[in-house]
Amino acid sequence: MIRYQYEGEGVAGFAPLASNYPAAAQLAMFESMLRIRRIEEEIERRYYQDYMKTPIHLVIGQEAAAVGACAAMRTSDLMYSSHRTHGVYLAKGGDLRAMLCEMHCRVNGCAGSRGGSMHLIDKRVGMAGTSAIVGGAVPIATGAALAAQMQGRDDVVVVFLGDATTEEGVASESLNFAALKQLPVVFFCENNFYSVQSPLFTRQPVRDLCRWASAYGMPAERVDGMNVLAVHAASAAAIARARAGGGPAFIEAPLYRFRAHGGAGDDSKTGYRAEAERDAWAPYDPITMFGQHLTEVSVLDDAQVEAMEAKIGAEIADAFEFALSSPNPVEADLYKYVYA
Amino acid sequence: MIRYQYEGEGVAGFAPLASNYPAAAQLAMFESMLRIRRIEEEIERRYYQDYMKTPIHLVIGQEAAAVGACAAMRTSDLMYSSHRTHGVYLAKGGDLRAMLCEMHCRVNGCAGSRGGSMHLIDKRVGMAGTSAIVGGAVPIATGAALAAQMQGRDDVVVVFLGDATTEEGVASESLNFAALKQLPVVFFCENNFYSVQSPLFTRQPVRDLCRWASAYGMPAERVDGMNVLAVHAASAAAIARARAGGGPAFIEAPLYRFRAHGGAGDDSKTGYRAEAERDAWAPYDPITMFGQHLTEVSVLDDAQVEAMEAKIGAEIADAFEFALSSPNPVEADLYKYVYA
Amino acid sequence: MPWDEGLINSLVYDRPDPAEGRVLSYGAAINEALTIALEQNPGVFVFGQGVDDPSAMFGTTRGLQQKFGPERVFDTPLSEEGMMGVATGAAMNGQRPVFMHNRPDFVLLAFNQLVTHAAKFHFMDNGQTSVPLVVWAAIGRGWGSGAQHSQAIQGMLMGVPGLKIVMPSTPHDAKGLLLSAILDDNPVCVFEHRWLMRKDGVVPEGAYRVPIGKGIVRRPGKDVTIAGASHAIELGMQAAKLLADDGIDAEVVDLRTIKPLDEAIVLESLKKTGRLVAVDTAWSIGGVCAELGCIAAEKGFASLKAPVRRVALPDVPTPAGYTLEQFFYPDAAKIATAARELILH
Amino acid sequence: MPWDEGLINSLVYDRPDPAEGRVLSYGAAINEALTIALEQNPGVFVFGQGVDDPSAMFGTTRGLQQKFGPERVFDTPLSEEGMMGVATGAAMNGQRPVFMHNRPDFVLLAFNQLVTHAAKFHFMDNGQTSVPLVVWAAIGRGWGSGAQHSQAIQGMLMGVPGLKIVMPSTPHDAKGLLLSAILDDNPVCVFEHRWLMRKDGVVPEGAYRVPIGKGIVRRPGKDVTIAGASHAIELGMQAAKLLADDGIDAEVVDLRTIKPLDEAIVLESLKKTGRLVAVDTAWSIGGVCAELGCIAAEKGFASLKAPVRRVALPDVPTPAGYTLEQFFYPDAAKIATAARELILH
Ligand SMILES: Cc1ncc(C[n+]2csc(CCOP(=O)(O)OP(=O)(O)O)c2C)c(N)n1
Ligand SMILES: Cc1ncc(C[n+]2csc(CCOP(=O)(O)OP(=O)(O)O)c2C)c(N)n1
Ligand SMILES: [Mg+2]
Ligand SMILES: [Mg+2]
Repeated sequence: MIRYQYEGEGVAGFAPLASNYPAAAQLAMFESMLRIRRIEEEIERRYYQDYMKTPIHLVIGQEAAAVGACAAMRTSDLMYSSHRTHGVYLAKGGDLRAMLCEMHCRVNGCAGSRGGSMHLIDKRVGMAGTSAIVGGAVPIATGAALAAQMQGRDDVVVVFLGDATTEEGVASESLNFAALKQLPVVFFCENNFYSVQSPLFTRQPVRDLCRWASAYGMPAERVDGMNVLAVHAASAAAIARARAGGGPAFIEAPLYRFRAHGGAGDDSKTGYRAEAERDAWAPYDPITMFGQHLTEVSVLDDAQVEAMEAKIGAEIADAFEFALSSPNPVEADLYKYVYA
Repeated sequence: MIRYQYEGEGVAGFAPLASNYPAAAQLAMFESMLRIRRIEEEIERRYYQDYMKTPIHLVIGQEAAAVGACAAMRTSDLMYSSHRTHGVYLAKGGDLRAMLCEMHCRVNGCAGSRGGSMHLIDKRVGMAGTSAIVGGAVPIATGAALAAQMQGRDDVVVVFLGDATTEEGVASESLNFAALKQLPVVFFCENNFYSVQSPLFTRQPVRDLCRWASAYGMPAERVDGMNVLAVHAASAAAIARARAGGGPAFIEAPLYRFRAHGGAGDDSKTGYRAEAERDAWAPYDPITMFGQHLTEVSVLDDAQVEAMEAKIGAEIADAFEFALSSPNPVEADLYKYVYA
Repeated sequence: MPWDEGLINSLVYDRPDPAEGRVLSYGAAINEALTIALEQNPGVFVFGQGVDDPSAMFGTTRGLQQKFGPERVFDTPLSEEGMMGVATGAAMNGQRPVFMHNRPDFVLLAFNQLVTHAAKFHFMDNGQTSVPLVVWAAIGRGWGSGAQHSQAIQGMLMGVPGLKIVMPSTPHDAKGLLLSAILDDNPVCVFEHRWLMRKDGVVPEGAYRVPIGKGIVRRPGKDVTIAGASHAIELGMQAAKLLADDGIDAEVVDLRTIKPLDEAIVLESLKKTGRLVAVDTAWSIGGVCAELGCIAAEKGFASLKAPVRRVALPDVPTPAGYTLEQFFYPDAAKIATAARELILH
Repeated sequence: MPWDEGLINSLVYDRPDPAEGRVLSYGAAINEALTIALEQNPGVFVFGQGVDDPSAMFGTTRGLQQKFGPERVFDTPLSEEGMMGVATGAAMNGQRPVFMHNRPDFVLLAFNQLVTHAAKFHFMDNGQTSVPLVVWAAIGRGWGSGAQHSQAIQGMLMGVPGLKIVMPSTPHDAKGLLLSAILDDNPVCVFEHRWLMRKDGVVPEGAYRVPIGKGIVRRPGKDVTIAGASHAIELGMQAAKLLADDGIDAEVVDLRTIKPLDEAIVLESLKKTGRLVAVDTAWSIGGVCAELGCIAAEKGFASLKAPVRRVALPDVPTPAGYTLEQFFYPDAAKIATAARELILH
């Protein structure tokens, strides 16, 4: 039985927004999503080899959120996230080699093999921090926004959080403080309806997450999380407002995780959610839908897709090779950076 | 300058409600408020003698909330509260002698001199527990409601919390869980606009506390916290609904604390709030207003008030004498009840 | 979370001797304890994130919801502090909650309720209420658990009056100590270790209790005492084997309970050996090892022939990477080395 | 909260010798340190519940908001966990927050952010970020503070890698250690004691720093070492006087810093005295006293002439009542008794 339905407009949802975007921008978002998808698929394919001794939390199905939000950010804007880091890390411009080195526990990983996949960072591009503790990154992102405000920088902070993260009291505390101080922070909620294998209805009364956020006096909007243009539009508006001193905002993006909470493959067959539910969402795959739209309006053709696939494939192959040939840490590394 | 105004209907607010209450019930509520006021005044008067080596958090000005809510509860219904315990302890039927013994650190205090004034309990009358940690009692009361539900008892739990308590994440977590499980618990918020000496505007954006609570999908209502009948009516409705399985509710009662956050006397002159603000609320004193109404409708006359004062005065004198002549704990008592 | 189960399932342990009785895994023993408690006491309920999901907390909660219904075995919101308060309030009012956490790291979110409320109510209420609450969590290790998913917190909590802390090292104790914890009228933290979940052992059928506060000598010896609990005892027993090969006869003392700690069994052992290697799954500063070392100096001074040694975690956060983990964690060899140094002292 | 200020103001201490320099109260010394830090470093900001209210945290924050504005000195919502995260995020991005708490009990609400985030980011980020954060709190005692308003938590935190903990015992150190803490690039917990707030002492003008991680001998002696920090040193010095009357020459070692702990100064002292009385304002199990005792047995074993002793809180929650408090808290007499026992040993 299907608990959570896709409620967006499907492919039809792109047309009304497309006019605001030059073709190049749309192609860039498409390619960015495709790249993340292919990287995730290759990680998943290789995960069984046990060379990546790290948890993985794949974003297959959630690419539109990461890409749409990050495309609306400047490099100097800061992104914070939870354990589900791959999408935002890559969409924000994080280095792929450094990511795969981290996942292979190599000393040249983006966190020197101390963080693992739940702690991907790339400060040069504003991938500022993550926490493997649900909700942990939310007040920290709020504090980053306070720092920007105090320093008179017009950078904006975006923090990605899941539906379950809204159940942590610290999320409410963070919204209250951000609204109180009118901080330049956008709380971006990827609502995939599940926390590990726990459906939303076992964790929250039937309620509107946007109502919760707006109770703190900040604008809150729900957008189609499978539609990258819709996500971008909402993010761009919230970020622009925050940058102009208009304070924080909340965005809820319903979307679907096509794989298990963690690890490779899907686990719907275990029964915590219906395979039929997953299948019902499949047609609304963010990449398929956007590709279809772009083809229909002939912004994209097969040749371009092939070219993208080739480029991405080569990059991925190179990055894995680089990671696998990279050195492991030595004992002395363990004692580094305990104190600054 | 006056930051927070009284926004109720004053004495006029009683007439529309009075018809629902037999005179005896109204007189009982009036006497209960008067009794609490006189007890608080005597505690305050004697506090300077330093015989009561305990913090005090007086409820002078907030009597209508405690009395109105407790009058709507059965003895077997459970009351939980924060540090500001005096009003609910007495209104729920807590033993005065045991309370004063506790405040005088005597072994026969209601908590054996281990709890102090912030931890007054009287389990026989459903004064079930308190916490000196802001927000601490809120999830505990929610758990008490879960126990009642599991045991099939139709008792309802009421928890008193302050305006600042709504800023603690655990309050949001508790509302979410209570709504999720449709627990028989009423969250009663005494909004006195201050947390110690911090005004609401330094802690929360301008917002409607009822909107916050209703975002969790529970009924939320604001009532005049200076009007004991209004408080009773709202409490009775929420408690009846919860008892019938209708789930939790939230009540916000704006009211005013006429004394300092802690200790004896008022501290408005220190400047954190205007003395003019306190004076602007003075005419809406819950006891004066209700007394005026009851006199106008000739339910109450001076003779009755005198009789009440005499009875209360005698009770208070006896209780203090009892406390002052009660024994102190001995060293062996310290090691009792560390483990059950 | 499923991601380190592959690793956990791959761990290899000595097989128990089935001749001694029925063999069960550590995880299955916990499942049996929960089943018995739910059957025997209507006030018991089991809740926590994912207790009813297909991975069922390493199988410890498998089938319980089907058997006892969603009122007594249920999933929770992600609200550790709130749920700890709910558990405390329910415990104060006639229930016996078993609040299960995937990792101790998540219990840190609830320290205010656990330390300042659950542990103190019985005392603050002058004995009028008690808090029969079990807080269960399985310490993480390996496969990139890292700094935020591997913390062992027994050292932080052992100084909190009103709390009890148990840390079983065998399937037999996992069942018997959990039953004792559930029937105890105080808040009891049960800290398991993920690396023990698939360890097999002989586990008696039916209800039995391992007393809280009593340790046990796992291996008698006369030269040096290795004392600790949980997975540190697994390593301690391996170390004792290594030492035996050098003709060193180590006594391995399994504390079983961290609080109240069985000082007598440690002091008795020191009378024989005069040497102490304190081992723990947590950090060595200010925790279980420090307490053991101090007890030796305070009450076992006359027995001591050599300095005490600690073998636990260095003053470094847990690294995520595999290679760094190998340097970070204690193992049998490190324990054996410490013991040899004491003998040569 | 104002309610125990009457008690605090009534405490009497030896007057310092004004000849040695300018005399200030402990609270005023903290106010001076905050003023200097705010003047010298634009990244510093001071926040916490009531820092701008008339009672101004025992006066430590008096006048700061007027002087430096509400952007740099401000009140907060009642959201300890959230605010600790905000402070951490600001610290990771160029600010130097000083997050002030009325009591350590309230820091327990924020352990997840303090222990699992602030203390670990520098390590997890491979040195790419640092968290120059000061978490300040004043331990409560007396006038019914009770179980929930009197907890000293240094023992719980000393095992957390990445954290530093300082506990000044004099106005001079309160200023110098706070300035060091604010300029340190790591999260530093500064635990003051309310009973020291009105203690006067000689405090140099202007900026100076007391190094973190270095203890100091407050009173040289040859017979027994009394080691601890904060208000426990106040009691230790009183005890040393009592002991001097019996001809026992006690050395009092003020650790000043709990983490990293100055092992060398303790071991040096033990070389002279061979006897250790560990004192602390917190519980005696598994905390500072346990660590000191273990260090003695581990690294000072050769010097030890007698068992170590701990004088700290019993394994009991803090009672609220006055009479019970007198039985509960250690005092100079209890410390002196422990020392005498060691001499007679
Ligand atoms: C405080 C805390 N509790 C529990 C966990 C275990 N955990 C890791 S991810 C996760 C699911 C979070 O769900 P959501 O916030 O919706 O994010 P999603 O995984 O769906 O992207 C949980 C429960 C954790 N890491 N931290
Ligand atoms: C977690 C926590 N933070 C801070 C305090 C200190 N404190 C005690 S009472 C109080 C004010 C609470 O305000 P509110 O909830 O509005 O209740 P009121 O005192 O106004 O009745 C504060 C901040 C505390 N006891 N617990
Ligand atoms: Mg989710
Ligand atoms: Mg208030």
